[in-house]
Order: sequence, then structure tokens, then C-alpha cells
Amino acid sequence: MNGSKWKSIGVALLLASTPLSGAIAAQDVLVLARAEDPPTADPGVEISNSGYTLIYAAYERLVAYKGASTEVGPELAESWTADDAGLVWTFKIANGHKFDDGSPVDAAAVKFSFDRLMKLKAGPSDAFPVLKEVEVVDPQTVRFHLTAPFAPFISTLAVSGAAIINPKVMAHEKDGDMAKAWLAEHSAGSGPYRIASWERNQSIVLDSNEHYAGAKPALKQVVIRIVGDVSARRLQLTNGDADIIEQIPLDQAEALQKDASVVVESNPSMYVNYIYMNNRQPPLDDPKVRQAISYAVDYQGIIDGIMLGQAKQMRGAVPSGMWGHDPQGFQYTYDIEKAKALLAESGKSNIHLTYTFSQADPAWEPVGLALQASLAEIGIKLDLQSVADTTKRELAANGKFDLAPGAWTPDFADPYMFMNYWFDADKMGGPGNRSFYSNSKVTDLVREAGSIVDEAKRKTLYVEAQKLSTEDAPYLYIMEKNDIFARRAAVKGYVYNPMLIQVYNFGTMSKTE
Amino acid sequence: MMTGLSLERGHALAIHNLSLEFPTFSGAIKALDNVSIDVGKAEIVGIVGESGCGKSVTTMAATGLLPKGRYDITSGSVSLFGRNTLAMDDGELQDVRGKVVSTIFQEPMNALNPTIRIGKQLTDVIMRHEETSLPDARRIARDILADMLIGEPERVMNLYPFELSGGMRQRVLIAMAFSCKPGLIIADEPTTALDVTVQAVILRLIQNRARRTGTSVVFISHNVAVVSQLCDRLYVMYAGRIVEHGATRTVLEAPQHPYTQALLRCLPERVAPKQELEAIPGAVPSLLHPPAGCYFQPRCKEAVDLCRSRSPRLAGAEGQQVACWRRGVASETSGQEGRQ
Amino acid sequence: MSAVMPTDPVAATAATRRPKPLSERLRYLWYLSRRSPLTLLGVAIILMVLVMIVAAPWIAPYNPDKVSLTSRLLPPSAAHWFGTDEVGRDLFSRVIYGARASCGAAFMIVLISTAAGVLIGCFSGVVGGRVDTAIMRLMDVVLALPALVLAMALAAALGPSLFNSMLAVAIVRIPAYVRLARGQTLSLREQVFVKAARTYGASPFYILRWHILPNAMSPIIVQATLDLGGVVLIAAALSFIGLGAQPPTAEWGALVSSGRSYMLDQWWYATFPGLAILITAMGCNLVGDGIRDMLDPRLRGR
Amino acid sequence: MAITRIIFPRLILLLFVVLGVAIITFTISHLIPGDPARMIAGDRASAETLENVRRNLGLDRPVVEQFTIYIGNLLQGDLGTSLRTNRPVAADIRTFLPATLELGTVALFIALCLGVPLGVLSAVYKDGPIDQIARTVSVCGISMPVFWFGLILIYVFYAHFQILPGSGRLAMGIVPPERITGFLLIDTLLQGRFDAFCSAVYHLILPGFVLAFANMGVITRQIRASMLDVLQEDYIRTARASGLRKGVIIFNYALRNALIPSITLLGLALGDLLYGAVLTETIFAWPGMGTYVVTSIQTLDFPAIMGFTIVASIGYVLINLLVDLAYMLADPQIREV
Repeated sequence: MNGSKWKSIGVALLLASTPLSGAIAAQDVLVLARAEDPPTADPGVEISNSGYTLIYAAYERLVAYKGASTEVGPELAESWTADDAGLVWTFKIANGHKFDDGSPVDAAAVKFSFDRLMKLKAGPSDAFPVLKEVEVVDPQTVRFHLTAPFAPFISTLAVSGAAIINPKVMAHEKDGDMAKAWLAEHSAGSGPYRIASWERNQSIVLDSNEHYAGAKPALKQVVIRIVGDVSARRLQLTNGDADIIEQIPLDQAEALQKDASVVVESNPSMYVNYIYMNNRQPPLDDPKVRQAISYAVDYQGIIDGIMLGQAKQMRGAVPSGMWGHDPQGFQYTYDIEKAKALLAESGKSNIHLTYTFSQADPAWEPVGLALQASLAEIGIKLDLQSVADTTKRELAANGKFDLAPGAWTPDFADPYMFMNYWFDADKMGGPGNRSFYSNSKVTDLVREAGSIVDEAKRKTLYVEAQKLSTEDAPYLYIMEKNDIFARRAAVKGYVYNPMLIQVYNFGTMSKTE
Repeated sequence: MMTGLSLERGHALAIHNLSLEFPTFSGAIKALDNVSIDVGKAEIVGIVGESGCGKSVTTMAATGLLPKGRYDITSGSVSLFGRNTLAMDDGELQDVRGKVVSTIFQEPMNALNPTIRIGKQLTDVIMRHEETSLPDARRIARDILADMLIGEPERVMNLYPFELSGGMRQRVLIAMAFSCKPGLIIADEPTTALDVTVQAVILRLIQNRARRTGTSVVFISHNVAVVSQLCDRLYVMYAGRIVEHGATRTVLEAPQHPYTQALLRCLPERVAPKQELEAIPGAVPSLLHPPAGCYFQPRCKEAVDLCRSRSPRLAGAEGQQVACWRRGVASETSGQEGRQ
Repeated sequence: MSAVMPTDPVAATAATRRPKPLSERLRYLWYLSRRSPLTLLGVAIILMVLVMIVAAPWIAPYNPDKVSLTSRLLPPSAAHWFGTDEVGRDLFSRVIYGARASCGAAFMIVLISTAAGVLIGCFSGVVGGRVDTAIMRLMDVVLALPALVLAMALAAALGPSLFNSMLAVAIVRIPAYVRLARGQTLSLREQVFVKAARTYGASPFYILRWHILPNAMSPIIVQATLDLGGVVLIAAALSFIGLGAQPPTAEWGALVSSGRSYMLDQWWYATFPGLAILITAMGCNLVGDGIRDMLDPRLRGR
Repeated sequence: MAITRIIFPRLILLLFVVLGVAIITFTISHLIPGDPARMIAGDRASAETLENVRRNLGLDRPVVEQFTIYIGNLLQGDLGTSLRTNRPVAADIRTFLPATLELGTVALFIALCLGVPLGVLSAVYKDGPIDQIARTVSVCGISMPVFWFGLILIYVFYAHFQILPGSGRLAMGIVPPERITGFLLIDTLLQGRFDAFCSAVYHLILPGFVLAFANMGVITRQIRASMLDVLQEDYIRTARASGLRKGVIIFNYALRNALIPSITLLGLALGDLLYGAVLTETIFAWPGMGTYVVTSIQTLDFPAIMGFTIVASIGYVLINLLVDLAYMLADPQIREV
């Protein structure tokens, strides 16, 4: 049968009845299609990138990442100073910033936002482990008091949890919830947009905030549509119903690249895939065994075969986009002979391990399969055990595994996010050291690096810590993945920032069509 | 073949040499074999025999009530007031049934639709066949119910079947059968499921109404006693064949066929006190693999070699005919031998 | 009525247990297939699936778990009848091996729920009284639970695995069998032979074992056969949602689930495993219907 | 009197069911190995934060106390707060239930419209070609994996021919109407939004048909079986012997009685519908209860899971109550005794 004939019949039907899609979105409306509804839009609670999409659009923070870089610059704060000990930080708030109800952003609002964050004490508050108090000096000046020096402090002020919320939101408080229920699906910020409506699991409409202090956005409205099926999202993009689609499997990305009206954005990210090796579990407690395994992985094979080249092998713990990365650092390569030799040296034989994974990351299963094949070559038998993601997290947090894949993204732009979380012996299990790695030298190095402000000094400490830890091979450093989404070619002005996955600079984007 | 009986007022129903089979996996079940039955106008005729002998099949075949495609008529004809019912299509049959011929079935418990009120079920039938308005139909229904000795017919018409006793329901069914003044009523074991006391009343109702309106009745029963009180003539069936036929009085007083004789000996009221009730030994033969010769011979005390090889055919004088080698003149039926 | 409806000779044959010559039996099969071609089709499907389960290693052209990153997502061809998946595994082989997981699970579910249901139901029926009432109330509650949701919740709680989802589905299907078995027990309890046994002083267990269970089984077996098709679907559905069989296990529902995101460019990936589910469930349902028709005296011979 | 006799035991049962379901789901949710606090606070949350979240959720209290609190709130209609969305579960259910009910109602309607006539025809022309076709279609429906059927139809009608929409309730560019009832078909008409109404209808076609197809199979089979039973009843023979027309016999005399046992089935079909809806919704990205509960399960949002289960169970009991009442109305024998 003739496909085009059918298509023309289809088109005829389409015209005869109601439109398959609505009118193509106007030039000042941007439609974003993604798989899942963001859980909430509450800066004090939300820890998912899909929620950040809303929070970054609706709120401003004291500081912001500068363009595509991981460095921070002024946003609400026009300037700041710190005392020598790094315990007291004073911020001068710029004039003219207003919340979406027109009331000004002042020091009281900053204090309110951080007090709320710390009172809720949910996930986002973890970025501020040493925050003692926020003090209002005058309406335009606010002072942060820390209990201990915390090197990444200024970076943490750029995260979603540090968003400044209009104190008037307390009018919506119910049963002492700090307006948690209301803020879950509304916004009260000074960002370029505000949440106009939220039809759960269907669509979220962001309207431009008329009181926004920055340049007037070209996009009057941003609509986020929840479209669960990836094929549907793809069709909507190619049909022009959607301007941006997220969560595209690699194979689909390849197919989409053939469409001239579509641009596949593939950018190196700090989303790393690595594998925890349980350092407390024999025979993995022997560094030689871990090194042998590290030499037995076909890194390039995984990157080419599974990731279709959209990734690159990790080199040390800190990813290449982050300062503190050591381009000359040591990197394990696929070397079966070396692996066999190391294994022989360790004297361990007849090794039987289990790889505990979930379906949360689509790469985990094929990586496991590849690992199974290559470990077989050095005589290690690997069983694959698939469990629910929640179960996997629980097992990982409690150290009940041999090998388990993990994925990590930094919350704030500082190597602290990798080094201190992954290697500090006090952070074993859930918090970050999931290989239960314990090397007092490394722990000392990262703790020191985490408490001083001098960046150059910190960098040398972190490079040294990486060198030591990589030798110990507590983790299998697999790859830094690219962040992939697709947009219509007509969408202009997008700036990729590796710290802001799934977060868009809607305010400075536009559409030509 | 001749029936041998004269029917002065013409035929209501004339079934001639009807043979009928049900095909099954293992072969054809010969349910009817050369059955001929005549019913005169205003005559009451009985068909008796054990269950499974083909009484109901005969009348249901004649009125087209057998399930379609499940049977084959291999020979014979049926004439209902001169019309060939075997050649009728569904529509014609629907016009005939209820109007020309009505059937009263046994099991009055289930013969009325449980979810529809009595009145509606009656008027549905009346309005189907008569050009009447609903009020007229209801009046006709009421009258006929009253005629069936149902007190408060108006109230009964507003009831559901389950609210009536078995006897009452059977009266409703009889009323329904008579409602469009059919020329022939087939009463298929109408009293079997009822109390003995109710039986007599019901039978009397049918008889009276039929006599008064000149309706012919075919009365089907396994109970000779019941039939004997009502019928002018009697057919005795055994295993799909007519074995004896004659005026009721003649057949009852001087049964010829060993089967008829055995049947009568089973009746308690015909047996002298202290004499033992007799049961017929053996069982009705399988119609899938019928015995050779006379179908009754395996159970017949008088059977001789001839009975075991050849089928007897119905023969005899006007008043009484019998199919038995041991009784009077009997000739051979055609082509019955050696059938498996 | 009895005179009008000739009954099929099957029952009579079975009752007399007269050994029949092979030709006769073949002739009967042919007769059945003419009368009910759909049932015969069902039997053929079941046989095919059974062969797949038993002889998978011999039928499957490839190792179902053999990864080959160089032959990813190949369309159906002579070498790969159903194409290959995203890591180059042969889908035809995976579908064949999938029969083990999918049908094995369905069979186990029916077995567990039938066994538990019959035990509970017969026990409840024989004991009677308050215990019976309590058990039946409990069953009402289980029956009111949305089956799939309970299964999902259980699977989520116990961790997603084929066994856990099997257990979950089995639990929610127990009440149906309890009711059936209890009904059978109650009616059998009133039968003369059971009463007779009781007058001889037979213990309740003896009565249960020798009088009630054997007689209650046939309608239960019919019900179980009828359920099999539905259970195949539920087991596959749970795997599809990700709560049943876990990759890399080849299971039909899981295969459809993995194939889902490739639907646009690689239609074969999800299509063939789904077709396998449909055909298998159809086979079970056709045979179930056939058995019911054969055993149901009201339907027999129609 | 008869009505109270039917309703009263049901209400008692309802209490049992709610309590039983609450106990069961509560037990299950506390068996869950995953830590809900970790789900909320994030993987790398510090022990202190986890402790705080647990305290906020009341998870640090003894299990029995948690249960008592839960039941107490339940009796006041409070189903707790969703861990994922931070909204009351009751509000979430109010948001998502109408979409599911709309889909289910449409599907049931389609299933009945196709299934009943097919079943009747199949029984009346038993063993004929119509019967064979009807039976094949019905077996296909019963055996169809809903999730796969949905995928195939999306592929064919949405991706390939592009004549029907394959996901969501409304087209991309159409602004949803103000929420009044939550039923788009009603809300759009109330607000005179004809474009949105058409779009909503259009979006219902594929999921509605997919969900209807399986139920249609069940309905066809049931109607056929009970029609066959009824058609061989004595009263049908009486009706035939009275010369009533075929159409009258089939529809006035037979179907009416055949539908009575089918009412019970309708109750069961509604249960199936729920199960099918969960799957259909995940395929068609339908923003209803199915999508909600699947996401809740994946994220271990156990207040949401429990809330859904309890509401669904109550719905089940109520549906059965309605079915019994309908049964009573349809069957005079029960009604008038």
C-alpha cells in the first residue's frame, strides 16, 4: 500500500475534522515537552532538575552562574565581602528587583528565605551545612554567619535552594507548613517568569513576570507539557508542536539529527557514571583486585557501543568541566594483560561478584553486560542483579553490594561536590562515599581543601587527593555523559551551563519562525 | 400408507410418513421413523409413550419449533389445515404459530418469562395476531383468564409469573394458547409438573374450552391414564415409531401391541389390589444404534425370530391398528432392515 | 426437553470407558475441529508454546543473552527473524526464551492461587461457623483490593522481581478460588455419600481428602484453565511497568517495555514480543472456552 | 425494606474493607525496604537531614502509633500528604480522578455499544459466520495485552498516518478550560470552548478504544453465553410457539433476561477497567489516576499509594452496591419479594 496516499487521506481527515494539534505556537510562546511532571516548585524542598526548571525561571538568587561558566557572579547581590576567616559574608542587594507582586526584594526577604530553608530542613538545606544565622543589617544589606569556614559557600548561593522567596507567601501557610503546600505548585519569586497555571501531569504555564528587573523577555509564555512517551515527544518536535524536547534516548537523537529543522543539543556535562566497588567487601578490600578490575573495563567500547560516542572516559573524580580537574591525571585503560597480572599478584582467584543495578539510568544495564563480558576475560564471574531503584539506593547506602553503578551531578560548582562527598571517610554510605573508601591521607586532604578559601591552594590539594585515590581505585571511573536534548532550529539564544541541566535561560531565549 | 380411519370433518393436522434424524458425530439419531398422525377438526387425539420416544419431536417438527440446522427430515409431509408447514419460512411460521396452532408446554414454572408481567405477555400474543388496540387486547386477555377460572384476572395480569402457583401459571399458558382462537392446540404434557389434584382441573379446562370452541387438540403424555379421560383417539409411540393406534376405548380395553399392554399393566389404577405392579424389563433402545427388526423386541417376551430381523408395519382394521408380527396381519416396512 | 436435544456421545463414551481404536479417536478429533476450529487452534497454540518452553535451546538460533554491540537494532532478516535489540541480542531467540519466564510465571500464579484457594475454601466450608465467616470476610476485603495496584504495591514493597509479582498476583486471585471451593464443599457436604461417610465416623480430614477434594476439583480446574490467559496478560503487564521480570531476563512484557522507546524507528522490537503475548493468551482462552463448553452440560451438544 | 437489606450489609462490608485495606497497605508500605525520607531529602542527604524529614513525616514514631494517626486522619477524610508533590493526597486524587473516570466512562460506553450487539448477534446466529467472527474478535479482545495494543495503535494512527493524537487530553496549543468538574468534555461545553471540546473528543478516541476493546471482548462473551442460556429457556419456546416475531423475542423477551446476569459482570468489568486504565494511561500519557499511582509506586510515595488503594477499594464496594441495586431493579423476583 502506498504510504503517501494514506498520509494524504489522513491529512484530508485531519482538515475535515478537528485539528490533530492546536495552532502552531506563536512566536512569543515556547513549548517544552518532557516526560515527567516536576514534583514541586518549592525551592526549600525540591531536589530534582525537573523542578529546577521552574525554580530557576521564577526566582532569583543572590548570585548566579556567569553564562556558560561554573563561576558565579552577581544577580540579586551587587557585591559581597567576606572576613578573613571566611565566617562572615556581607551582601549588598541591588536596587530595583521586585517580586511578581511588585514588592521589593530586600534583606528581610533573603533572611526569610534562608530561615525557611533551614527550618524545613529538607534536601536542599544540605548545601548549607555550616550556616548559623542570617542577619538583616539594613534593607539592602544582609549578613551570613557561618559556624566554620566553608570554601564553596559562595557557589552554594547559586543553587536552587538558595532562591529568594517573597515573605508574603506566608499568607498561604497552612498548619504551620511554611506555605509548603502552596509553593509546591505556585511561585513567589523575582525571576523573569511566574507559574501561571499547573495542570498536574498535563501542563505548566509560565507567564513573564511584569515586575522582573532584567530585560523584558522575548518569550511571553513558556508552556511545559508532560508527554510520557518518547516517540510522542519526538513527533511533536518534528511537527513543530513542541520547541524543545527532553529525555531522548541516544538512538532517537541519532535519528533526529537527520531533520534539518531540529538541532540536537549534545553538551559535555558533569553527569558522571561510575561504579561503586565495595571497599569493605572481600576480595574488593584488596586494592590490587580493584585495580585489576579497573584495567579490565573496555571504556572506549562502552562509550562507542553503548553511548554512541556521546560521552567520554572520566579522568579522576573531578569532571573535566569543573575546576580542580587534572588533565594530566592518571587514567585506567583497557589492558587485560595488566589486569591479569594484578589479579595474579593479589593472589585472589575464583572471584564471584554481583553487580546490583536498577533501571533508573538506561546505561546501567548495558554497562553491566559489558562489564560481565570483560571481567570474564580475567576470570572474574559477575552476576547481574536488577532491583528497584529505591532498593538499590538502600543497598548502596548500607554497603550491601559488591559492585553497583552510580550517577552523580554536582549541586554547586565546586570540586567539593566530588572530592569531599566521595572520599571523606565520614561520608560513607548514602551521603556520598558509597565505596566505603577509607584513606586517612585523602580524608585529610579533602577536608583541608574544603575549609580554606584560597582557590589555587585548594586546587593543588584536590589534585593530590585525586592522585592518591585514583591509585587506590575505590570506584570504577566510567564516563562523563553528554547532556542531550533537542530543540527546533528556530529556538535561539540558549546558553548551556553544565551546572544547570534541564534549566533554561528562557528569559534571554527567543524564537524566529 | 393409509391411516385407516375416516375423518368426517376434514383434517386439522395430517402428518404423513414423517422421518426425522439428528445428525451427531457418531452418526444420525433416527428420532422419528415413518410417523403418521391425523387429527380431525374438533377432535382430541392423544399421543402416549415413554419419554424420549419422539412425541414432542413429532409436534415440534410439525410446527417448526425444532432448532434450525440441527435435524434432517428424511421423508414425509405435514399438513396443517391443508398448509405444508415444512415448506414455510420463519415469517410464515410465526404467522401460523399462535394463530393457527398453539402449543402448551410442560413445566409451567419456566414457560413464562420471569421478568415480564402476565398481562403484557398475554397482550403481546393477542396483539401480534389480532388487529386490536391495547385496551381491547387486555379485555380479551381478561375474559379468557376468567374463562380459565382465574379469580381477579385484572390483578393476576399485573403480577409476575413467580408470584403465581404452578397451577395458576399453567392456566395462564392455556389462556395464552387459546387467546387467538387457534384451530389446533398441542398440549405437550401440560400437567406433568403439577399436583394430581390440580391436574384434573387443568385437563378439564382444556377439554371444555376445546369442545366449546371446536378446537382440535393433540394431547401428549407419558401417562395413559391422563390421556384416556380426554381423547377420542390414541397413538402409542415407541422409539420414534407408532406401534399402535385406535379409538381410545378400544386401545385401552383391548391393547394389541405387547408394549401397549405392558404400559397399561404399569398403571396402578388398572391393577387389581394385591396384584403386583409390573415394570417393563430393559430400557428404551438407543436410536443411534437401534436393534434390528422390531424396536421393542429386545424387551418383548413374545418376540420370535421374525421380530428380530424385520420391522413390522402398522396394519389392521379401521378402529385399531398395530405394528406387531405376532398380531394379525402385518406386512414389512420398506427398507428398514439391517440399518445400523 | 430431553427428547428434543440429542446429547453428544462424548460423555457416554467417557462414562463407559470403552477403549476406542485410534482411527475412531482421530475421527473424533476431526469432528471436534470441524465443530470448533477455534478450540483446535487454541490447542495448537498451546502446543507451540510448550515446545518453545521445553525446546528453547534447540529452537533458538542464538544465545538470547549474547550481546553484540556491532549488530545493534537490526531489522528483521533471514539471520535475525525478529531483528535485534539495542545491544545486538537476537530478538527471535529472546522471544522464544521469554516463553519460559512469561508462561512459567502465569502457570505458577494459577497454581499458587488455586492451591491456596482450594485449601482455604474447603477448610472454611468444612469447618463452617465463625471461622468460615471470618475467612469469607477477609476474602471480601482482599477481593475489594484493586488487583493490579496490590500487585504493584507488593512488588514495590518486596522489590520488583518475577517471583514477587507472581506472588502478588496470586494473592489477589485467591478469593475467587476460595469462593468456588467453598461453594463446592458446601454443596458436597450435603451429598448422601458424604453424610454416609460421616455416619461411619469418618474424620473431617478424611472426608475432605477422599470425598470433597476429588469431587470439587473439576470445576476448579476449568476455572484455572480459563484464568490462565488473563494471568499471562497480568504477568506481562507487571513486567511492562517494570515490576515483574527484570532485565536482562528475557520476558515478553519486559521486552515490549524496552522496545517501547524504539517504536518509531525499530517497530519490530516491541511488536514481536507483544504478538507472542497476544497469541499465547489467545491460545489459553480458546482452550479454556473449549473445555468449558465440553464440560458444561447446558452448552454441550449445542 | 429490600433496599435496606441490600445496602446495610454492604455498608458494614465497606467498613471492613476500608479497615482491612488500610491495614494491608499500611503493612506493605512499612515493609518497603526503601527509606521514604531518603526519597524526599535526596540520595546524599546527611543523616541529620534524614532524621529531620523522618520526624516531620512522623516516621520516627512507633508503627502502631503511626497507624492510629493514619486511621484517625482517614476517618476525617484526610489521606495524608504526598511525599512527592507535597500536596494532600486527597487533592491529588481529586485532580486525577476525573480524567480516569472520563476515560473509563467513554471506554465502557464504547465497549457496551459494540459488545452487546455483537454478543446478541453471535448467540442468535450461533455457529454461523457472524458467530465465528464475533467470537474471534471477542477472544482477541480478552487476550489483548492492553499496553502493547496501545503502542501499536499509537504507532499506526499517530506516528505513521498522523490522523489521531496519541498522548494527553488536549492538543498542545489549546489552553485547558477552567476546571469546574475536571471532566474535559463537560467543562469545555460549559464554557462554550468548542475547539477544546473537539480536541478532547479527538484525544479520547485512541485510549478510549484501546481500553474498550478488552472489555468489549468480555462483554461480548458474557452476553453471548447468557443469551444462549436464555434462548433455550422454555419461555422463549413459549414465545416462539405463540408466533411472536423474532425481533420481539430477541430484544423484548431474551435480551432483557440475558442482561440481568450481565449486570454482575458489569461490576467486574468496571474492576477490569480500572486495571486496564492504569496501563492505558501510562501508554497514552493520560493524566489520570493510573499515571499517578504508577509514578507514586516508582517513587515510593506511600501515602499516595495507600490513598489510591483505599479510594479504589471504596469505589469497588460502591460499584458492587450499585450493581446489586441495579440487579434488584432489573429482576422483579428480587425487587418484589
